[in-house]
Order: sequence, then structure tokens, then C-alpha cells
Amino acid sequence: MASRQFKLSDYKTDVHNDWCPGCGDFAILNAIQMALADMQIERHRAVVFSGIGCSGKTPHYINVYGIHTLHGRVLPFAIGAKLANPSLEVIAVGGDGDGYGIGAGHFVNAGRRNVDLTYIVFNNAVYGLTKGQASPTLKLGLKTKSLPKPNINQGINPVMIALAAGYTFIARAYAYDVKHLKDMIVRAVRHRGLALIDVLQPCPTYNDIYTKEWFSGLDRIDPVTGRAIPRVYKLEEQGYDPVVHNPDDEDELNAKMMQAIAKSKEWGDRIPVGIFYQNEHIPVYEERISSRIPDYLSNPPALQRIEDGNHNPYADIKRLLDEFRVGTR
Amino acid sequence: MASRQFKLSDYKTDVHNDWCPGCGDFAILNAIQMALADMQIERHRAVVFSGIGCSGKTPHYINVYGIHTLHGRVLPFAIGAKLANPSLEVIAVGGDGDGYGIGAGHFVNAGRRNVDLTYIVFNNAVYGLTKGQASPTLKLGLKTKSLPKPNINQGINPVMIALAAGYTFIARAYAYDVKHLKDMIVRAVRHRGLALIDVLQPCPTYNDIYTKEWFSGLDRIDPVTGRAIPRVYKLEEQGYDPVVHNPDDEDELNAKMMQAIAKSKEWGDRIPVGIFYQNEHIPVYEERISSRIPDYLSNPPALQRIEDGNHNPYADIKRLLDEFRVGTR
Amino acid sequence: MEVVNRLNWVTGGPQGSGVDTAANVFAKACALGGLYLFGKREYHSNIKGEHSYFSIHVSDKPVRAHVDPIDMLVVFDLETLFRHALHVVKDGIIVYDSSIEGSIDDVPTLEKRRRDELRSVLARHSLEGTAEGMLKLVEMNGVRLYSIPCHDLLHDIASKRNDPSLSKMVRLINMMMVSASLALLEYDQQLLVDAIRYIFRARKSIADLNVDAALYTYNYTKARYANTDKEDGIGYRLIAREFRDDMLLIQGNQAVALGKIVGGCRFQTYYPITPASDESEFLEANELLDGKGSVVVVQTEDEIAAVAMAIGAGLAGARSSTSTSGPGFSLMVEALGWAGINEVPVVITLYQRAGPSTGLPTRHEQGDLLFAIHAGHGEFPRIVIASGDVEEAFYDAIRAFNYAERYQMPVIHMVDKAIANCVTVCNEFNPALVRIDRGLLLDSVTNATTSTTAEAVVVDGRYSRFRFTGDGISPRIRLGTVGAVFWNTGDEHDELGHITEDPDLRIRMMDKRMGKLDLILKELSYEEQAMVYGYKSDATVISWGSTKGAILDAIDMLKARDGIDMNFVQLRLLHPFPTSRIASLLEETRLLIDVEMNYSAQLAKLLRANLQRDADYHVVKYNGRPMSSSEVYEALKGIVRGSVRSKRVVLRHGV
Amino acid sequence: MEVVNRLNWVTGGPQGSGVDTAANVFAKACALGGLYLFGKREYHSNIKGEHSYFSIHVSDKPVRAHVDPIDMLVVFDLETLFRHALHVVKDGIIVYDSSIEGSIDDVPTLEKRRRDELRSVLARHSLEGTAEGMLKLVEMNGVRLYSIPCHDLLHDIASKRNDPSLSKMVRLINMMMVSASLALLEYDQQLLVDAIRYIFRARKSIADLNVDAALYTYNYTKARYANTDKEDGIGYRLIAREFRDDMLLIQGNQAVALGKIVGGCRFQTYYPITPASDESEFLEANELLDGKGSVVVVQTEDEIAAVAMAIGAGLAGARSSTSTSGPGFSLMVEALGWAGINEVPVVITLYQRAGPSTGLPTRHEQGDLLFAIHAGHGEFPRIVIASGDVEEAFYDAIRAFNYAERYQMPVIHMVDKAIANCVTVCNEFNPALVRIDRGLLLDSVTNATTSTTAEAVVVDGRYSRFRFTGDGISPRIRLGTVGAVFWNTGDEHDELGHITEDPDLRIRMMDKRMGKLDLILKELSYEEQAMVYGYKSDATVISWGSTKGAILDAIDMLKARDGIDMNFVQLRLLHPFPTSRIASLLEETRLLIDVEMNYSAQLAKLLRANLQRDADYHVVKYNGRPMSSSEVYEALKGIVRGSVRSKRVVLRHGV
Ligand SMILES: Cc1ncc(C[n+]2csc(CCOP(=O)(O)OP(=O)(O)O)c2C)c(N)n1
Ligand SMILES: Cc1ncc(C[n+]2csc(CCOP(=O)(O)OP(=O)(O)O)c2C)c(N)n1
Ligand code: SF4
Ligand code: SF4
Ligand SMILES: [Mg+2]
Ligand SMILES: [Mg+2]
Repeated sequence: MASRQFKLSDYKTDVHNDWCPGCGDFAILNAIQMALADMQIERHRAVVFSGIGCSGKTPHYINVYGIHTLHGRVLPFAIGAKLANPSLEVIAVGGDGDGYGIGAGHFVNAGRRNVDLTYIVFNNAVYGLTKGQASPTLKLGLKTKSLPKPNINQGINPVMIALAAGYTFIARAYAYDVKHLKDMIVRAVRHRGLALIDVLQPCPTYNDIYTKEWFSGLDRIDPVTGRAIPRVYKLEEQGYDPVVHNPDDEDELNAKMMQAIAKSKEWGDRIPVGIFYQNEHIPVYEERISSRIPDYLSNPPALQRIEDGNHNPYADIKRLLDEFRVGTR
Repeated sequence: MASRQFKLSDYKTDVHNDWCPGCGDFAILNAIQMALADMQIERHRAVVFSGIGCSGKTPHYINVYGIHTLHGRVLPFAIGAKLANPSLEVIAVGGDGDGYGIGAGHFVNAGRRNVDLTYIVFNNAVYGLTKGQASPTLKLGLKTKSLPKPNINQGINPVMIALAAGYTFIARAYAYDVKHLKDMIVRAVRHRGLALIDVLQPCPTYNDIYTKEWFSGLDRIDPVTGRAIPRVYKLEEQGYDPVVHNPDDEDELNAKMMQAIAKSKEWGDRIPVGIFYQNEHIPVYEERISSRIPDYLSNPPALQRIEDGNHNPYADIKRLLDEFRVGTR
Repeated sequence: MEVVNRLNWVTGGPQGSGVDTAANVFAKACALGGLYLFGKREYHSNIKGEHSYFSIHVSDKPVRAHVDPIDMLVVFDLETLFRHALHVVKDGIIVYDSSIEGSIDDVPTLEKRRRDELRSVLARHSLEGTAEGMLKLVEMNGVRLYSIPCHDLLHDIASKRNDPSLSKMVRLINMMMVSASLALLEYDQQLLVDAIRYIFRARKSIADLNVDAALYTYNYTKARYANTDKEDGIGYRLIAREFRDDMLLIQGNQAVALGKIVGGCRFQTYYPITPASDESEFLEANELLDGKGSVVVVQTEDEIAAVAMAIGAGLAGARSSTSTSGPGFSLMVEALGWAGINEVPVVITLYQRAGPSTGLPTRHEQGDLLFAIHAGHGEFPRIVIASGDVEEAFYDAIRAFNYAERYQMPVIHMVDKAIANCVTVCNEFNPALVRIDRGLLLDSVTNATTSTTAEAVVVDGRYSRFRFTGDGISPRIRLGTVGAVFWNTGDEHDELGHITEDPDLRIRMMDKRMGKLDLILKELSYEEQAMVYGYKSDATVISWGSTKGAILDAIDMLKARDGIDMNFVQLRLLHPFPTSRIASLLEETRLLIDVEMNYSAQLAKLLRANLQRDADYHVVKYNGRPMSSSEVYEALKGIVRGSVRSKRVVLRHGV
Repeated sequence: MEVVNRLNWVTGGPQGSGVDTAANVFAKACALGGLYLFGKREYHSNIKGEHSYFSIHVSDKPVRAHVDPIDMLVVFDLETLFRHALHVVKDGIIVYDSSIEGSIDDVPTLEKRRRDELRSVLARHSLEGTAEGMLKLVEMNGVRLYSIPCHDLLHDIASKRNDPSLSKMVRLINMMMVSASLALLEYDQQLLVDAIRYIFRARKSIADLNVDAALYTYNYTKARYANTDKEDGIGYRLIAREFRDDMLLIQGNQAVALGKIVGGCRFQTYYPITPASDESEFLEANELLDGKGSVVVVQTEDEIAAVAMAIGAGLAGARSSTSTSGPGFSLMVEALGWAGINEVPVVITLYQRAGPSTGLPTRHEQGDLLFAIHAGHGEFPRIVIASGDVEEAFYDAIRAFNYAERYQMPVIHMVDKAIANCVTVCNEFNPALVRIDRGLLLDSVTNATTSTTAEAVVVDGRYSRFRFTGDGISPRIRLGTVGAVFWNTGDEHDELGHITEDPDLRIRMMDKRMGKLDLILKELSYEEQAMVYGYKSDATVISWGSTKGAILDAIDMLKARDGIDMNFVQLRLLHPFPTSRIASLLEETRLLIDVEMNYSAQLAKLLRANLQRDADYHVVKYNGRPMSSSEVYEALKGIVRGSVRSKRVVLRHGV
């Protein structure tokens, strides 16, 4: 094994972490840090953006550039930075309320651009930081301990929305399978295009339905082995192939989408995690810009020279001014 | 045939219509008016809400209550009115930019509620009123005459998003098949739940790709008959059954969704219109409220008595005040 | 000397550990004993673990604000000791769980800066940076210490109840400490029991357990410390009196909710946000009204949807509102203008918290005034009112709807975190004092055509929603009203509501809408515009919103302690600005002191813009903690005494 | 008497019919002939069919605004005749397509009110409500009529070119009418040809066709009307002069775009909206910069995303901006506060249009001033500047970025529809006059640590993004800078950028941020704060934004025609308010007249709030049409002459 320059601890800050004891966010945080260490991403190259919520505090605990933005707006902030400097490794994180509720408009429209970044949604089915109201992933009629009455709204299907919107990497993971989650993050970051990881995240404080125990199947003990039968299973262990291989084969494309949708509907007794869909044949937004602006990647907006070193403007508008000259014929 | 109290002309206003000559919006307007006449909806019972765009002007031309709201916000305005008075017949209309772009967050989250109203999207793949920029339904790389360069964003799949979000009636129609569109509107209005009709609407001014001629297949003449082979075909004519019949049969439900998605991906040579999906087994939001507030439908917010006729408050808070009394034990 | 029935009692602890419950028991016990109180909650933007605390200012006279010096501090965790102990007055009391130990560095939730500070303070006295050191230091300062061996007592209780698991129920400890504090104050034990039973009324078995633990601790404490000589022992006592049955113990957010119910609000939308959502959740919990009726509460996907739905419901004819705080309000701005141009009655309850941006989301500020007044592009009429305390919040919540319907415009009702989250003993709310004024809302057009207002409603067989009238107010109908239809648009419109770009019609419509602002100033009573407290004086404090309590208490202190007279002008209508009312109230004022909870003295700007008169002093505060009467008192005294040099005085108290 | 080289030329027609192109040809022809001009476009919120018109005020001296009376009206549709004919002056000219006929009711796009008005005017003169009646009426008023048989000429051209289909190309008619008007003015025919070729430079064959049609019409007109005696014939002439090569013929939105390019803006986001998107589309069309570099222009899903992306790009180190108008700006308000608390440089170009809400989306107003200054909950620093004309818009666009980076805060650059959509002859923009000031942006931390600013940048081995410094400005680095990381949050934060709820730190951070506003007032030059035009005078007009042109022209008229002296103070920095600069400029002013394009005289409010001085008169306008120099002249004259009774003067001109 090659020597590793960066240790896991290099990605940790000394900021006091104030999540509730037992919160699934800790596991996700660890997985992100492990993934960074795995990929040996230089600290200064990575930027973690977040929305608002318990999940939104994540960047403060990671020792890379960290931008804790506004409720629901993490994607546009992150996209702005990435497009201004495409050499940044951008990871966006946020809550399910943040991303699928107030942020749903950006969630959908980000799919249209396929910017090369990774979006990790901490899906706990509640609004944590505002004390446990139902989030857009909580299903109709469920009543968590934080709700006075059963949920009056249906839950949405994020995998299917992401597919419909154009995401080119769609995965689900479970917070407490940290190693698998870490793998998903690495795969997502390495994926060329917009990657979504919807992470099933127990919120022990407010959500007493989707608990760690429930995901682990502690309520259903195998009579034979005496062991719990976990609800979560891995797609990759079932020989599921999420990858679109042939860009020209529309049938394959459709089949891959359809199987992802079919899998996204499994819930309850068996909950698949893993990569649902991956398609690297759609050009990322950065390439689309490059096709118009050839030196975009080598001379991106954030790094362009705009003055000559003497505070004089670097841009030359002579040609444009000539067009507007009163005497120009 | 029973005598009809209301004529088509009763639903028309004398407001000057300033859409471009040949705009598909005229056809949609007609279809809405025909549907109202068909259903003999009393003028005062119907409210047409709209967003902003060429399409947003629609209510001014219909002689029922008409509320021309803000860009992207037509659904929340409409839902607010409907929930305050569920006896109103609410139709929301708007552009594709309005609904799937700036309004995408509301579009998704409206699905979670399944309020009993009809939403008609005028889908012309451009932002008409702001002079032809690409809308969220224009596919990657296409260049309408209004665009200086090919579209840099992918197009989204509205049918699939609606399904993922929870819409219980999802249809597509073509503006210039006015009779079929009218039928779709009638079916949507009669549907108990949130109904989406995505209407393919030629915008002759800006969109020279999805034109009337293109939809009619004028570019492909059947060598035998010498007639154009239309691109648009009707699902119902293919024996397609969009209806979820058995609420308890999860397999049927999934199959119905999957076929809708499969159909939603057909485009180009054959473009299906008609009802893609219909499920009347999901309780509408009004019922969900009723299960908490038994007299909600008979005594809705907008019609409740709040004063005793003498300007004294009608509500009695004695019980609540007692709870807060310092001496209450 | 013994102080009877005047006390600033404080307790704290990690969030989610039951601090609030403990404090509520204390407050209820006091209220049951006929005492007045003002309770203030301070907490972090966090669910579990960060420090929160509750201060309860008790008295046998009405109290309207908190004070800074602590008389009695109840400590059951290390952080509370470190954060608050130094604020306990000489001869004040600290009751603490005797198991508390550890060093400053054992409290990761304490800011580094504060840890350094504490360590150096202790070091200066050659004390260690530990609980022990801290206790020693305060003892040196003259604070009396009382330790309670909670864990031992808990053990006793467990064995008494024959349930060993109880000895692990540390959640009981805060209740035990409250009991100890009440025992030290020699307060009536039965009231403690009643208070616990009230607070846990929904869960009898838990109530029983808490009562047991409380009584056991009470008796233990009494037995151990009863004979302490009052002279060098406990200097405080609380003595129960007859309570008045027309008083409430209530929070601001509950007052607003009750106001909305009485005021006829039947449709409320919200998107969760601190400190606004408590109100909506209270409404939802009480959605079924006694008698016929209900409040439909809808949780929306965001605040844009919240305000849009409320407006939609307003069009349908419901009294409707939405509640939010700064970030949410920022998102509502576009729709506000739509309601303005379409003359839709809608109420936005704006719970201010400390900004900008996410700011200090659980902390206090009055930073949104000028924003609320100017929010939205272009010019449209709105009303902005602000409540000064919990009782006002109830009546204002009702008034807001009357204004909205009478003048057909959005009303922004400003409250703030200090009102929303405080608990206070105040007069019973009296719905009989209130009128419901729906303005020119017609139930039917047909009726109207046969009545005297006929011509006003139907012209050429058409109903004109935006009919030009003498005072700019057009008869309004609900969506769905038989025999009419109307149109609305965010574009400029004609009388029917259709789009127009006609320049002359535009002027008339602007004049119609904006002219209503003058009408408001003509019609609203002086009291609705601004209140004056105290006699005419040449020194006046001017303010708005929740600073009212601290100012009134401070003015009383000034009078009582220093013989200084000041009166207080409280702006209640902030927009349209009640220029002539304020001008007349300030006629004899020579010294004008503006007091507000923000950086830039926003009200003072309004005074200058509208009266062309500046306040002589701007007393401001923007550290996220509400003003205490004690610091306002100090500031006012300093100004009068001439010891304040600069025009701008920044208050800095609060933990 | 013949008027040479001074003319208000107007043409109109249905939207989408080529009115703009025709007017642009006329303007370019004038510009090529060394004439000055100010062209104003008025159009409906509509794509095809509604009436739009273009007025071009031409002169041999600089012109800065439009005027109301029309000297020459070029008519090729019925509606233009009905809407504008009555504004043509005595001895003015109407050139019209002789095929125009029909009645008032044939124009459905004419508002009913206006139709009634016209009918009654015509009826009063016993004329029919037809084109014929109208022409008769204006002839009675002393207007000279010239008819051009466009369809016949078109027919001739078609047969000349041997292409019968051309006779159906009614689009050519407007070009023919422009030619006719220039023929009547005896303007150099070659300049007309050159102008057409320039306007159609991208489409040569269309240019040829238009040139043919134009020349044919020109010659026809000249032949038919050349010998008209100047005394009772055409009273106007345009004579070409040598043009100065350092002048531009350009629109406001193009000026802003060019400013952004020079100013180093390399990332622009937008969501389509009138009248802002023209600028972004221009930038996108010119995304590849000469030499190295480019501007990435991103069309977003809404304005919230637009501003958020621009902020994200700002963090990454790009000079970034977004352009919008009122409704979009309303949606940006929350993120504005985030940029404020995180001290992110970002520029928002705010193209005002008539509000509130959707309002009059293609019309003019300055109604967003107080909103821009107060937008966003809580308190954070921002800079608001406003440009007075096209040339200023260029330089201000650059300054905006310098301010944003120098002071690390959002800058709102206000322009408006009148600037964005006007076309004018102005001085060439000179990038050499401009400096790029990136403020404390460091390219690398390592360099900095070895340089003198070392300590300022890295403390304890850590880079503190929000380091407390003497002037409140902390050294800034880009995301991705080697050897450092930083944090941002919308919450209150410590120097590293981590969340804090510490009350004392909060005060320091507020002081740091808000203190930068004082620094700005110290550092910005007087000219950047406010300009004064004219000599000291005891009568001063004060205003901001695009009213500048009309005011300056009006003041010149006052001087020339009436011998009245006034000077003009133009606010350029609106926030922080340049109180002392303005106070000193107004020292000798006895009569202060505020002029602005809104209902409530927003600048006057700022004057009162900051100077405690009110203007003596508020000249306002809010009918959606920009102020003309002629109406401003009338208003000022009336005020000086004492014929104006009320303090508030409402201007009402415009079609
Ligand atoms: C515009 C706005 N509205 C509301 C809030 C209040 N708020 C803070 S966190 C939150 C919800 C958090 O839920 P989620 O996104 O699921 O994150 P979690 O806390 O569950 O990780 C809300 C509504 C806000 N900060 N901004
Ligand atoms: C908040 C806001 N942003 C931008 C606009 C400008 N605007 C008006 S219509 C429109 C787009 C219309 O496109 P679409 O919704 O597809 O409707 P269409 O005109 O095609 O029917 C936009 C962006 C606006 N009115 N409000
Ligand atoms: S509330 Fe839930 S999501 Fe938030 S920190 Fe606690 S456990 Fe985690
Ligand atoms: S621009 Fe397009 S959508 Fe708009 S009115 Fe014209 S044809 Fe219709
Ligand atoms: Mg969540
Ligand atoms: Mg469209």
C-alpha cells in the first residue's frame, strides 16, 4: 500500500460537536472523513457545503473548507463555487427537509446541469433542528414520537425524482454501515457528474420509527439463528448492476432506469442500499461550458487574471467598443 | 341531452387577448372553456389560478374567478384557496418554466398533499414572455430559434417527477387536439385528487422545433397515403389502462407506475398523450383534514362564522384560558 | 435583612435535560401562591447538550422583565455553575447538587474564551479551575452555599419505592433541586406538589414519581437547613398569598395563538422556525374550537408557500395568517407585494430573533423593523404593529385581522423571541373587550345590489373588485360568491382586476392604495398608535416592542431609588408612522432617549425621517440577549446624571 | 422658421413588427451624422401585437433625456396615429402610410378609456372616430401631414427586384417610413444606407433588400415633397456633421455588461426578467473575452439560485454578480444577509421597473430604493450605489466590484429600465481611467506568512477568515487556497468562521461588520458619494438615478429660457448615506427640490433620516413612464415662480 500522507484525524476539527448522543449524523460525518482520507484529498482542495439543520453543522467538524449556507440552498451555493473553480472537490450535505422540501426546486433543477459534485442527504424523515416535524420523506399516516398526530403528507421518492431530474449517480446508504457509506461516498466523488447519496439516518431523539434497531431488524429475530434479520441489504450483493454501459443503447438506458425505480420502491421488510443508477455518458456541465469556452478548465472564473499587476483592467474591450462607435459602419 | 344552462360564450371575457397569432395557448384556453361548459360549472364556483408568463394571462380571458399570481407560486396560492373553501372548483394553470423551473419545489411538495385540484401546465419548452430562453423541458443540445446557442441544460421528465411526488392523476395532452385536451381536463377535474395535465403547446414565436407541423408529422409523409404521420398518438387508443383498480394490490400499483414511466420516456417519433396514471385510492388532503376536523367540509375556514352578528368574537376560549389560569391545578 | 417575595431565581442545564420543566414547576408554584413573575428562557440552537437556562423574576408586585443579578442559583450541572455563579449577588444563594465536580475543561460546551476568562479569574484568587474553586470564590464574595446530595437522596427514594432503576433517573434531579430551593425559601410545600401535578397533568405516574422525589428532597432540605439563622443564613423568603383568579400564567406564543382564535383566524400556515413555530403547533393542538369551528393549520414546504397559501385562503374569505421569523420573512417578501397590490387581507406574525442571516437563531433582537416596513420591491400599503408584552400580543393578534380586513392590506404583527418564549403572570385575556371588524366584506352581491351600497358593488352588471371609492376601500367578496366573479393580478390593474398599462389609471390605482395609509392614521385610536406611560415629564424614553417591560420596571426603579421622573412612549403602530400622535406626545420632552434591541437604532431613524427629530440618546443592545430592567435602569440613570459621554449607549448584559 | 438639428422623432407600431429596428436605423443614421441623441423605448409586457414606440430626441448638442412634445411622428399603423398624433406640436410633422384607415374600434389594444376619450375629442370637433378624422384634427392643429403610399412603393420594389412575394413583406414598411422621414428632413441618403447596413450587418441579403426599399422610398419622397416651400412646409432639417470618433451609440444594459467585463466579472448568474436579462444575454453572447479569459454566464432556475451561485462563486474567488429586477431581487433577500454576515463580495445589479409585485413589468420607476437599503432581516453592511446615465452605468459597474472586494460585502448597483433600455450617444468608455482594487484578497497564505502581513493572516497556524483588525477588514483568501482552510456560516461566528452564541463575541463581530460602513464614508471620494452640477446656488435640485438626464436638461432650459439658476446634487452612494458630503453641498441651499420616480419620495425620507432636513418640494412620478426634461422644466419653473401650491408635485406625462 502506498504511504498515506493524510490521516483520518487530519480531517477532524476540534469544534465541539453538539449532536444528540446516538445521532446517525456522527456516523455520516465519520464516513465523509474516512472517504476524504481514503482518497487522500488535500484539505485545501475540498469544500464541504451544507444547508441548515442538525446536518447543516457538519462542515464545522471537518477540517477542509466548510461553508454552512442557508436552509434549502446548499446546491446553488455549491454549484456556484464549483463552476467558478472546477478544480475544487465539492461535497454538498444537508437534511432531507433542506434538500427535498424547501430545496426541492434546486434539487430538481440541479439534475439538469449534471455538475460534477456529490450531494449527501441526511435522511431522518424529520426536521431535526426544529424539533421533529415531519419531513418530505416521512410516509403518510406515520406518527413519530415528535408528532402529535399522524403525518398528513405523503412521502416522496427521492431516487425517482433524482432520476427524472437527470442525476447521473444515485445511491442510497445506511448511516450505521459506515464502511459501505464511505465506499458510496468515494464512488460518488469519483463519479463524473452529479451524484446523490440518500443516507438513511436514525434520529433517536425524534424518530422512533426508523431507528437503528428497526433498520437492524431487532424486532424480527430469526427463529433458527436467533439473530436479528436486518432490513437493509446491499444491491451489489444481489448482482445488481446499476451502470449504463452503452450510451447508444436506449433500451439498456431505459432498463437501468426502470430497475432503479423498481428498487427505489422496496421498503419495509427489505430496504436496498447501494448504487441504484450510474451513467457516465452524459456530459457534465463543466464540459458543456468547455465546449463554448475552450480554456474554461485551465483558466476558470475564480483564477482568471483581471488586472495587469498594476491595478489596470486586464480585459480588452476595444473590439466591443468599436462596434458601438458612432462612426462604425 | 339535458338542457345546458351555460353556453361556451358564458366562459369568455371581452378582455383583449394579446398572445401571438398561432400560439398554442389559444387552443388550451378554448379547451378549458369547453370543459367548464361541458361540466356546466357555475361561473362563481370556479377559480382559475395562474402563474406568470404568456400562459399566466389565461384567467383574464375566462369569465370565472381568476387569480393571476406570481411566477412559480400558482400551486400554493391555489391550494390555500381550495383548503380554505373546498367547495371551490380550482384549476391552476401556468408555464413550464413557471411550474417545473422556479416552481419545482412547490410542484414536488404539492404531490405530498394530493389536494383535489387540477393543474394544467402549458409546456412550450421555452420561457415565452421573457423572449424564448430554454425552459426545464427543453432537451440538452437543442437550439430553438430564440436561443443563440444549443441548450446547455438537460430536460426533465415531468410525468416521472409527478409520480415520484405523489400526484394521483397524470396526463399529457396536445394543445391542438382541443377535443382530447378538453376531455383530459374534464377527467382531471372529475378526478378526486391532485391532477396534472402537461400540455404540449407550440410557441410559434420562439420554438421552431416543437411546432404544430412537427407534432402533426408534416415532415414525414406516408408514401402510401401521401398523408402526414402524426407524432402524437393517444394512449387510450392503444388499450392502455392507466387506472389503479385494487388499492391493496401492491403489484398492480407498481406495474401501473412502471408503465406510466415507460410511456413517459417515449418521445420523438411517437409521443403518447392521454392519461398516464390514475389512482383514486389515496385520500385527498381534504379528507385527511376531515379526519381531524369532522365538520371541515361543511364549515370550512372561509365560511366559518367568526363574530356573533354584533361584532363580538364567536370563538369561545374559556376552556383554554382556564388551563392557563394561575390558580388552575 | 430578609427579602420577602422578591427574588431572581435562576437554574440551568444541558438542553433536553428537563431544565424547562423544572423552571415551569417553580413558576407554577409561585403563581399558585399568588406571586407575580417574569420568566425568561435562554437556549442554544441545539437539541441536546448545549447550555440552556431559565431565570424567574418573582415578586408580589407585577414584574415585567428580568433582572441581571441573581439572588438564587440552582445548580445541577457543572456548566451552570461556571456560567452563572459569578452573577450571584452578595448574600445571594447557590443551591447545588453536591456531586458536582470537575474542571473547567470538562465543559466542552463552554466557549474557549470564557474558559480562559474563568481560569484567570480563579487563578487571580489562587483558586483552581474547578467546581470547588468556583464555589470557594463565590463564597468569598459573600454567596451562601447549600449543597444537596441528590444522588444519595435519589437512592433513598429508589429504595423507598422499591425500584432500584430509579436511582439512575438523573432526570429527577432537577425536580429535586427545585424542591430544595423552595424548601430553603420556606415556600408552601403543597403548592410545590400542586405545581408538579399540574405540569405533569398528562402523565400521572410520572407526576407521582416527581412528587415523591420533590417531597423527599424538600423535607430533607428543610430538616438540614431549617434552623439556619436568618441573619447569616438564607436572606430570602417566598410567602404564598391568595391568588387572583383573573390572572394567567402564560407565554407569548400562546397569547398570540389565543388571540388568533378569538380574532377569527381560521387558516394558519407555517414552516417550522424558531421561535415562531410554537404558536402554530399550539394552534394545531387546539384546532378544534369549542362550539362550532376549527383552525386549519398547514405545514408548508417553505415560507414562500406559507405566505402564498395564506393569501389564497384570504382571497377565499378566511381570516388567515402565517407566522415566521426573519429568514422566513425574507422569503415572503415577493408575495407580500402581491397581497399589497391586490388588497388582500393577510396577517404575518413576525417573531424577531437575532440576525442577520441565520444569526443567533434562538436569541433575541429587534432587528427587523425597517425591513418589515420596507420589505418588497415597489410601493404598496401595509400595516406594521408591534406588541410590547404578552398581554398586548393577545389583543394585537386580534387587531391585526381587523386592520387587515378593514383596510384590505397585509398586516405585519411584530413580536420577538423575548415575548414568544417568556412566561409571565398577567391579567386574564378578555374577549369581551374585543370587536371583530371585517370591514367591507360582503356575504353576497345580490343582497348588496338591493341594499344601499348597491351602486358601490355592481356596475354595468359587473362587480368591480377594485372600484374607486371615496376612501380607497372597495367592497370585497369571497371567491365563490354567487352572482359575481373578479380577477386579481400582480400587474397593475383596472377596477375589474384586469391588467392595465395605462399611465393615468396607474396613478389612480396607486393613489387609491397608498391613500389608505392616511385613512389608517385618521381612524386608529391614539392608544392603538402609541401609548404613553407616566405623567408628562421633560424626560421621555421612547421604544417599541418587548423592551417595554424592562423600561417600565427601570423607570419605576429610577423613581423609587433616585427620585427621577421619566415617562415612556411606546410605539405600537410602526407603519404608517403616527407622526402627529408622537409629535404631540413629545411636545414637552426635552430629553428624549431611544431604547431598542438592535445595532442601528432603527426606531430613531423613523423618528428622524418622520418627525425630523432625533433622540438625544440611543440605548441599544445587540448581543442576542434581551434587555434587563437593571441594565436599562443603569443606562437611564447614567444619562440623567450626566455620566454618559456618547450619544450611543450599548448594553452588554446577558449570558 | 426652420429648426435645424433639433428634433423629437417618434415612431410606433405593434410589438414584434420591427419598430425597434426602424428606430435603431434612424438613431444610427443620426449618430453617423455626428448628431447627439437620446432614444427611449416604451413597450408592453407582451410579445406580439401590443403597442410599442420609440422616441428619439436628436440634437447637435448633447441630449440627456426625452421630451414630451413630438416634432415628427412616423406612422405606419392605426394605433400609433391614435395614441400619439395629438402630442405632435403645431408645425410638427406626421408622415404616414397612406393605406392607414379604420376607426378607433379597430384597435383592440387601445384601452377603452382612451378610446372613449379620443372619440369624444374628435366628436367635439364634429369629426369621425377614424384615421381620417384624426388626421383632419391634427391638421386643424397646425400639424403638417405627409402621406407615403407604402404598398404601392412596395409593389414597385417587388417588380423592380422581380420578386412578387416582396409586395407582401409588410415588415419593410417601417424601414420605408423611416426613409421617408429622413428624406423629408433632407438628411444625407448615404448615412441612411450605412445605418441600414450596420443594423443588418449579420444578414447581408436582408440588408440589401432593406437598402433597396429605403432608397426607393427616399427618392420617391424627395421627388414628391422636395419642392415644398420651407415656410409653410417642412420646418425641420437634419444636417450631418463630422462625427467624433470617441463617441458611442449604446444602451444602458450594454454599458453595464461592458463595465462588468472590464471590472473583472467572470461569473454572472441570472434568471430571465425584464429589463435585466438583456445584460446577461449580452455577456453570454460575448463570453469569450479578447485575449485570455471568459465570462461564465449561468441561467439559473430562479433568483434564489442566481444569487446563491453568485455568492458561491464569490467565495471561490471570482468576481461574480447577478442581475435582476424587483421581483427577482425580492427573492434574493435572504441570501443577501448571508453574504453580509460572511463578508462575501458579490454584486447585484438591480434594474428597477415599476412595482409593486409584477406591476408594470416593462415600465419605468425608481421604487426600490428604501427596499434595497433595508432588504434582509437583521442588520448587516451593504453598499448601494445608483447610476445616473449610461456612461455612469459603465463606470459604476466596475466600481461595484471594487467596493465589494475592498469592503467585503454585497454591493447593490441600482439602475433602472430608463437607463437599461435607452440608447444614447455618449463619450467612449475609457478602461484606462479605471483601477481594479481587489482589496485584501491574498493569492496565497504561504506568501503572506513570509510577508509583512504575516501575523494578520495566520494565527496559531490557523487562518482566521474573520480576524479582528483595525478597520474591520480581514485578509481574504479563495476557496482552494493552499495551506489554509476556513469556515463560513449564516450563524454568528468566531474569527475562524465557526458558530458562536457568545454574547460578547457577537458584539465584536457586529461592530466589525457594521463598522465597515463608516470606513466606506471615510474612503470614498466626494464624487463617488455625490456629484454636484452647476455653481453654488441657493436653489438645488436633488435626486438619484436616471432622473439625472431630465433634470440637467431641464436646468439648462431654465437658465436659457427663463434666466433661472439652479444646481443639481446627484446622490451616487445611497448607502451608507453620505451625510456630511450632502450637508456640505446643501449648505447654501435655501430652496431644496427633491425629484424622483416614485410615489413616496424615498430619497427625501433618507434626507430627513440622515440630515434631518426635508426637501421643500417633492416632485414625484409613478405612472410608469420616465420623466421628460420638458415636464421637469415645467415643474421647476412652477416652483420657482410660486405657482405650485402643494409640497408634492406629481408629474403625469407619458404615453
Ligand atoms: C428559511 C428558513 N426557514 C426555516 C428555518 C428553520 N429551520 C432550521 S433547521 C430546519 C429543518 C431541518 O430539517 P432537515 O433539513 O431535515 O435537517 P435535520 O435537522 O433533520 O438534519 C428548519 C426548518 C431556517 N433556518 N430557514
Ligand atoms: C420572480 C420572477 N422572476 C422572473 C420573472 C420574469 N418572467 C416573467 S414570465 C417568465 C417565464 C415564463 O416562462 P413560462 O413559465 O414557461 O411561461 P410561458 O411564457 O412560456 O407561457 C419569467 C422568467 C418574474 N415575473 N418573476
Ligand atoms: S435531533 Fe435527531 S438529527 Fe438532530 S442531532 Fe439529535 S438525533 Fe441527530
Ligand atoms: S411567445 Fe410563444 S407562448 Fe408566448 S404568446 Fe407568443 S407564441 Fe404564445
Ligand atoms: Mg431531517
Ligand atoms: Mg413556457
